[in-house]
Amino acid sequence: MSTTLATQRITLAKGLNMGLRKAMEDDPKVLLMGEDVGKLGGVFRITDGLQKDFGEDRVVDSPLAESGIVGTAVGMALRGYRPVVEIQFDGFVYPAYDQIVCQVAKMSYRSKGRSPMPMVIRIPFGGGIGAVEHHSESPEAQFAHTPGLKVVACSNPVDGYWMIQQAIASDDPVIFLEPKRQYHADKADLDTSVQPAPLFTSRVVRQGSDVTVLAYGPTVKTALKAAEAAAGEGRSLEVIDLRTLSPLDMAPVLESVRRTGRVVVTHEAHVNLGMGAELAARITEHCFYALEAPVLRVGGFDTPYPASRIEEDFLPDLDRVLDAVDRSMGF
Amino acid sequence: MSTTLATQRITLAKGLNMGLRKAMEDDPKVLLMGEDVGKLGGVFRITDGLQKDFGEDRVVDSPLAESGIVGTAVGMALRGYRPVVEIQFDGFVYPAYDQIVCQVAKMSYRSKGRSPMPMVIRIPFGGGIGAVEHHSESPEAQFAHTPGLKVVACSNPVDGYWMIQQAIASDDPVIFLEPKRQYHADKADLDTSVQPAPLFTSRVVRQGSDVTVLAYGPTVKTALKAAEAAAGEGRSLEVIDLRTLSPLDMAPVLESVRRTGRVVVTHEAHVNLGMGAELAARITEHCFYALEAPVLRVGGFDTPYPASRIEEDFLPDLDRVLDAVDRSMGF
Amino acid sequence: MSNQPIGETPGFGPDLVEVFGPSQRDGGPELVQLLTPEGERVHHPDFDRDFSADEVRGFYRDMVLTRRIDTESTALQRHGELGIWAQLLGQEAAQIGAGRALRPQDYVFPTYREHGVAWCRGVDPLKLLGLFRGVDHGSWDPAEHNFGLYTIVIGAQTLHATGYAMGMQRDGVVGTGDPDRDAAVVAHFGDGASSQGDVNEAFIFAASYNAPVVFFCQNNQWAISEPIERQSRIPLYQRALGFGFPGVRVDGNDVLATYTVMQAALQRARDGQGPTFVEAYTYRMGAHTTTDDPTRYRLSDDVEHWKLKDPIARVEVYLKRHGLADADFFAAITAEADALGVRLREGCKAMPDPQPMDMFEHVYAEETDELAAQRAGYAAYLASFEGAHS
Amino acid sequence: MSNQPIGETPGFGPDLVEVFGPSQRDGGPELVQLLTPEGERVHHPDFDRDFSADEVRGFYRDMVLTRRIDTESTALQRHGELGIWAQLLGQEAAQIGAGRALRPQDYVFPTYREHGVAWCRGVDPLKLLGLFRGVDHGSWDPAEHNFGLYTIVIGAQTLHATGYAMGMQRDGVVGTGDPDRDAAVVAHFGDGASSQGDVNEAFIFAASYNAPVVFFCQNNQWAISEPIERQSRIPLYQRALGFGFPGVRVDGNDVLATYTVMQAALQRARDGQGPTFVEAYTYRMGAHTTTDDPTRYRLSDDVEHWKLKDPIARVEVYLKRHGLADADFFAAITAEADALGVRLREGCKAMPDPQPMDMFEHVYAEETDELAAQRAGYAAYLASFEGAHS
Ligand SMILES: Cc1ncc(C[n+]2csc(CCOP(=O)(O)OP(=O)(O)O)c2C)c(N)n1
Ligand SMILES: Cc1ncc(C[n+]2csc(CCOP(=O)(O)OP(=O)(O)O)c2C)c(N)n1
Ligand SMILES: [Mg+2]
Ligand SMILES: [Mg+2]
Repeated sequence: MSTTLATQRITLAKGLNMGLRKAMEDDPKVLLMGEDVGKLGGVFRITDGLQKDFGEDRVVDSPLAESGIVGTAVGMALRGYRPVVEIQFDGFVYPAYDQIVCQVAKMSYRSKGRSPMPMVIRIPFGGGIGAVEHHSESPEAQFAHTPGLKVVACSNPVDGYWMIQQAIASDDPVIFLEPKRQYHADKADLDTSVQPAPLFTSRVVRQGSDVTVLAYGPTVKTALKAAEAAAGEGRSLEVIDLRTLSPLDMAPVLESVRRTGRVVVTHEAHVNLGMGAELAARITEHCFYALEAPVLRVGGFDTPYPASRIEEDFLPDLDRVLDAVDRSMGF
Repeated sequence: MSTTLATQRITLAKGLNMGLRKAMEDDPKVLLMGEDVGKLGGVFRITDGLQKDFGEDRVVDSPLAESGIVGTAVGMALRGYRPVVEIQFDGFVYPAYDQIVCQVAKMSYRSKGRSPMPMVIRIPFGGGIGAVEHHSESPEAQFAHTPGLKVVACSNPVDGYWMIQQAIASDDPVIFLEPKRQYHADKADLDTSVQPAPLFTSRVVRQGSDVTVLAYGPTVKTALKAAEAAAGEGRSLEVIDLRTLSPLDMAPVLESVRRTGRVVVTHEAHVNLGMGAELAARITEHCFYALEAPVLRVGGFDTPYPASRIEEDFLPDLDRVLDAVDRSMGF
Repeated sequence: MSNQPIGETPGFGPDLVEVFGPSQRDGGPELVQLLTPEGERVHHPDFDRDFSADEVRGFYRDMVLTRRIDTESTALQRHGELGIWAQLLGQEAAQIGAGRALRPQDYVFPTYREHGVAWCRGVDPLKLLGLFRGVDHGSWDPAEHNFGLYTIVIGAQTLHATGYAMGMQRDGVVGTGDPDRDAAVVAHFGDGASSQGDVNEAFIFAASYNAPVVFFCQNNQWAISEPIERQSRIPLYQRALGFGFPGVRVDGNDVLATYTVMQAALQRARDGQGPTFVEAYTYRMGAHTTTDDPTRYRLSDDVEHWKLKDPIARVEVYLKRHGLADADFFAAITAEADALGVRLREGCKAMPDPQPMDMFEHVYAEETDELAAQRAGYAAYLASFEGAHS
Repeated sequence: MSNQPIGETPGFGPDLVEVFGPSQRDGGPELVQLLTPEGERVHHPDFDRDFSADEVRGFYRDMVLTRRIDTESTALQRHGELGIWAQLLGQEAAQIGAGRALRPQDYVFPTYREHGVAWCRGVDPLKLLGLFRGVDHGSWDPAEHNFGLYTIVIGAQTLHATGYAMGMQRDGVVGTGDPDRDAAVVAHFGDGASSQGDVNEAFIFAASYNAPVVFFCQNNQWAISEPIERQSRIPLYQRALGFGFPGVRVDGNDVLATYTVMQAALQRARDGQGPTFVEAYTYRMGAHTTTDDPTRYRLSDDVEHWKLKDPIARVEVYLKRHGLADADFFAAITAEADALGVRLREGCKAMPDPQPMDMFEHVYAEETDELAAQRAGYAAYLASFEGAHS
């Protein structure tokens, strides 16, 4: 791939940082709020340098209270601002849960559209970083279950750059999930001159014909690795990066399943009532006769997130995905 | 049915009240906490008369703060008590969400079983009472998705009496859902000399052969009505009252589906990522070849709960269940 | 055990009673009052002001009409026209005092009981009924009145108010000295709400950012069945001191005092001096809502005691005693109230029901395909019945 | 704009500075201190007490060993043996003072940084490492030490503490006058935590029920990168006054003062006098945790300034100046610390890893069939690899 002038090699962290910067440049109403987002640039440095350049009024270090952060962001949005809230870690979004599901999600509905909530709530999510309790959660299903919220997950640096800007530009509240394990992991070429796909669309990231593997956020990489390994054994996996969890973009999924007849869904969230459940239900309803096997789910087990020394056993990995592929093929 | 000496005709509200009383008599460690549970007896009168008989130390009016209520209940449980918390309405459980999912649910795991959480969180849930916003929510899927919690829903007076006692006796934290629309609706005969079924079991409440209808809480009545109506048209519906939502008791469900080959799940919660999604995924996985049609879901729509004048359109009703039965049969 | 005395605490400073004064049923010595229950005009060293006859008559009219809105709505509920109604009986002075102290550019975040404040903000009282009739979740346009929708989740709106005030700071409408520009926010909440984490977090954010917000707590002594003592063992306004901003307790049944204190607090906020806590000491004369039965938990004695402090009666006595209003004035207001009552009754009954398909509107600013499909599916389903019935 | 001055507020009482005194970098005049940074013994009108040489030497030993646990664990993290470590450097006096004031029957709810308190409760320091090594979420038995597991969600444990104290009230172990029976609870939290709704709700519940709980806030001036000013614009201990119970600020780098104040606060609680807020004014000398880089947000000047107030150095000076400890004493403690260091290093490395299947343990007291099936499925899956490799 040739590197043009507009192209940079960036990490996911960098892509998000650049995307936030661009959004702030483009619209003076955009502001960032959260714990340690100012001088520190956030514990993951996603907001690095932004307070220095945009000032303390636009990059706001908040008191240590998540409900307060989201609740004041609601007020800011009502005043015409577009707040982007950082939740420090997935496990700390719960004190703000009430404000999110009862206020953020319902404000447009309650007000008959008079008070939209153009707010983004950024959540570094998922495990695999060797952290202590509450730092590796995957709370997406709970938000996707809540009408009024939109929920997306990025999986790579380029999407990070574009999707955060699109989420900020959206007039609806967006729960924006960032796979923290990927922040500084892989680099990719960002060409800002290439038009991005719309925000609420899924993407086939690898074509295949035997089994469709659905993933998002951190498991996209796992799925791609599985597809690579499967190819070595002569099995062709199609991998779809869902990107949007609510709404779901079922068209490319159903199109794929109609071809393959087999589906494996993988996410880090607990299997029970995770995104895989909804995908299984919808796929089965829409492709009942096309399915050769039931939709199989590879997720976090239905236990609390374990101590980090065994977290890789909790998390779906290449082998577990391949095992499910095997089981699907064996049906 | 003959009414023996031990038999009383009671409402669900009365069954719960009697069950709470019995549990408090049986175990001095049981105590009730919540808003207005004392003199008022709760806004639904479920705790009526209990403070008068057991005193202010065992029936505790709490300050108006749900996180505080559940959080102090955690401390009480650590001290050896068995707190039963009343959340006034479903929509007000969210301020306590953090304490429930990060503390109540994880305490046993975190402590390697040294600090179990024998706590019951009672939530009047569901709609149909003509209430204003936040008073008609169905938050069960969010709790069922959380490992460490157990989640049950009662649907009738007799179950109310027994299940609340069983939940209190359980050493695990139980989210106990009470269909508020049913509190004072129908009466049933309680014979306290009859041994109840174990708590975490589902129950076939009407036998049938064409389609299996799964319901819990308020929709059990809807499902039974639908079965009655369907019978008139020569269709035989089997109705299962799930009773337990986490864990799910799949055995009777699968047994039924293997016979009928068709399933309709109905709940008031939003369809998207509701219990129906998980049931559809599991049933399809386990009965892939037995299914004649995909599992169909009849639930609350994926909108916030609407104004009460149109709530009956939001809620699943007999006709929507029958429509799904038709669609299932038509597959 | 929860009633153990709060005793001497050597080493930890003086006894609570010394610090905060004895807890007094009638609000205690710290209560700011300008008009006694007997209608006598008294003065206060910090908060005082002259009122023209016109002003006082205006307050009187507002309170009478607000009360009529309330009693009429209560009656509508009894007749099955409303699902529920949150009564404000007894809190008219607190609300009119607070409402009239606002400037147009100020913004208000109400609970579910601020019918008098809504009145002051020019919200058509009929629009208050939508929520309680089950027609919608809120009928007025907040931006048109600078008056937010009613918030039912206790305390949530205090954070919205604080955030809105932070927005005002960023818009440069605080502390400029221009009276038509400088603005402030009022966050309404109740005594019970003061226990919610959100409310205390709102105090913290407001203090930390010095936001132009007035926390206006109507301490009506009850949170449904729970008396104020369950939420706080010292006078509520003192809560603010611990967060580093001033608190004051005003007689919430005294419209002159409430108005004066709120005007000062709002001006303080508009001037960039930051938040203030105003506790309006009042009493919920009615039930919590029309579904509540207060006889289960409180003594009628108490209610009788507070009847003597009626917020409207004292203004009436004052106006009459000083000859500031004649029989014509009172007759005109009664007529106006009667007309308002008729309008409410008829308007309520004539209110169009929402349509089932409205359920799908405004879930999002930008509707999703999946919701559109659900909507279409339900429309088709409904249409199938029409076919069946035709 | 967030730094607007807090000015005169006519009508709303005196200026904040008048009420609360000037905000002072060194804790202000209200700071309770018994031993100055220079090791000089001073006296306090409310909180004072004689200390035997044994007691002071005991404190010294505790602090030195606690610091060694801390530095050793920090080193273990640097060597990849721990995933992360929450350092307490500089907070030894606050923790030993608070920890030593406890009676066996008291109960403690820590944050994630209370290594010194854990030491006082007899928790084997090795057990502190499990969490940070990723071996488990908590290694000790809370009931064995009356010391709860570390809590990571900020503030959550303050409510547990309050509830536990309410349980004690019901057990009749408060205010009986029997020193071996009467008990109290300590809720630990930080300056940042004081902003959480949960912490403020804990104040409300504790006050409402007059629960025997001492809220012990280590104000180490920082919540990760945020200075205390972001959380409160007045001294933190004054927060309590607004909730109706006493607050006191003690020099958290002074073990004698912290011990004395905590002993009094605990006794107050045991006696049934209810909650107290104790703010231990201290400083986080290290990073927030080993993954933090404080040079991004604070001046090394500040750190230097606080070095002069080292909690251990001042006791050492005091002991030496008064001839209360000789070289042998110091040498013995150094040797003890060295041995502890070796034990920690070796013990940490020798700590057995959890087994994958442990993941499924203790989710419930009564395991569910569905989890048992998931466990069995995973066991079979793992076994299939063993087969493949054999
Ligand atoms: C978070 C939450 N919990 C519980 C309720 C139920 N509830 C409605 S009003 C009320 C009492 C409120 O008391 P207060 O704040 O004093 O206001 P008042 O009704 O007296 O005006 C309660 C408990 C609610 N609406 N929201
Ligand atoms: C609810 C929640 N939000 C955020 C965090 C992340 N976090 C961990 S420690 C910390 C700062 C705590 O500061 P403070 O209370 O002063 O305690 P200290 O670490 O200084 O001892 C933060 C924000 C968390 N653990 N929990
Ligand atoms: Mg009240
Ligand atoms: Mg700190």
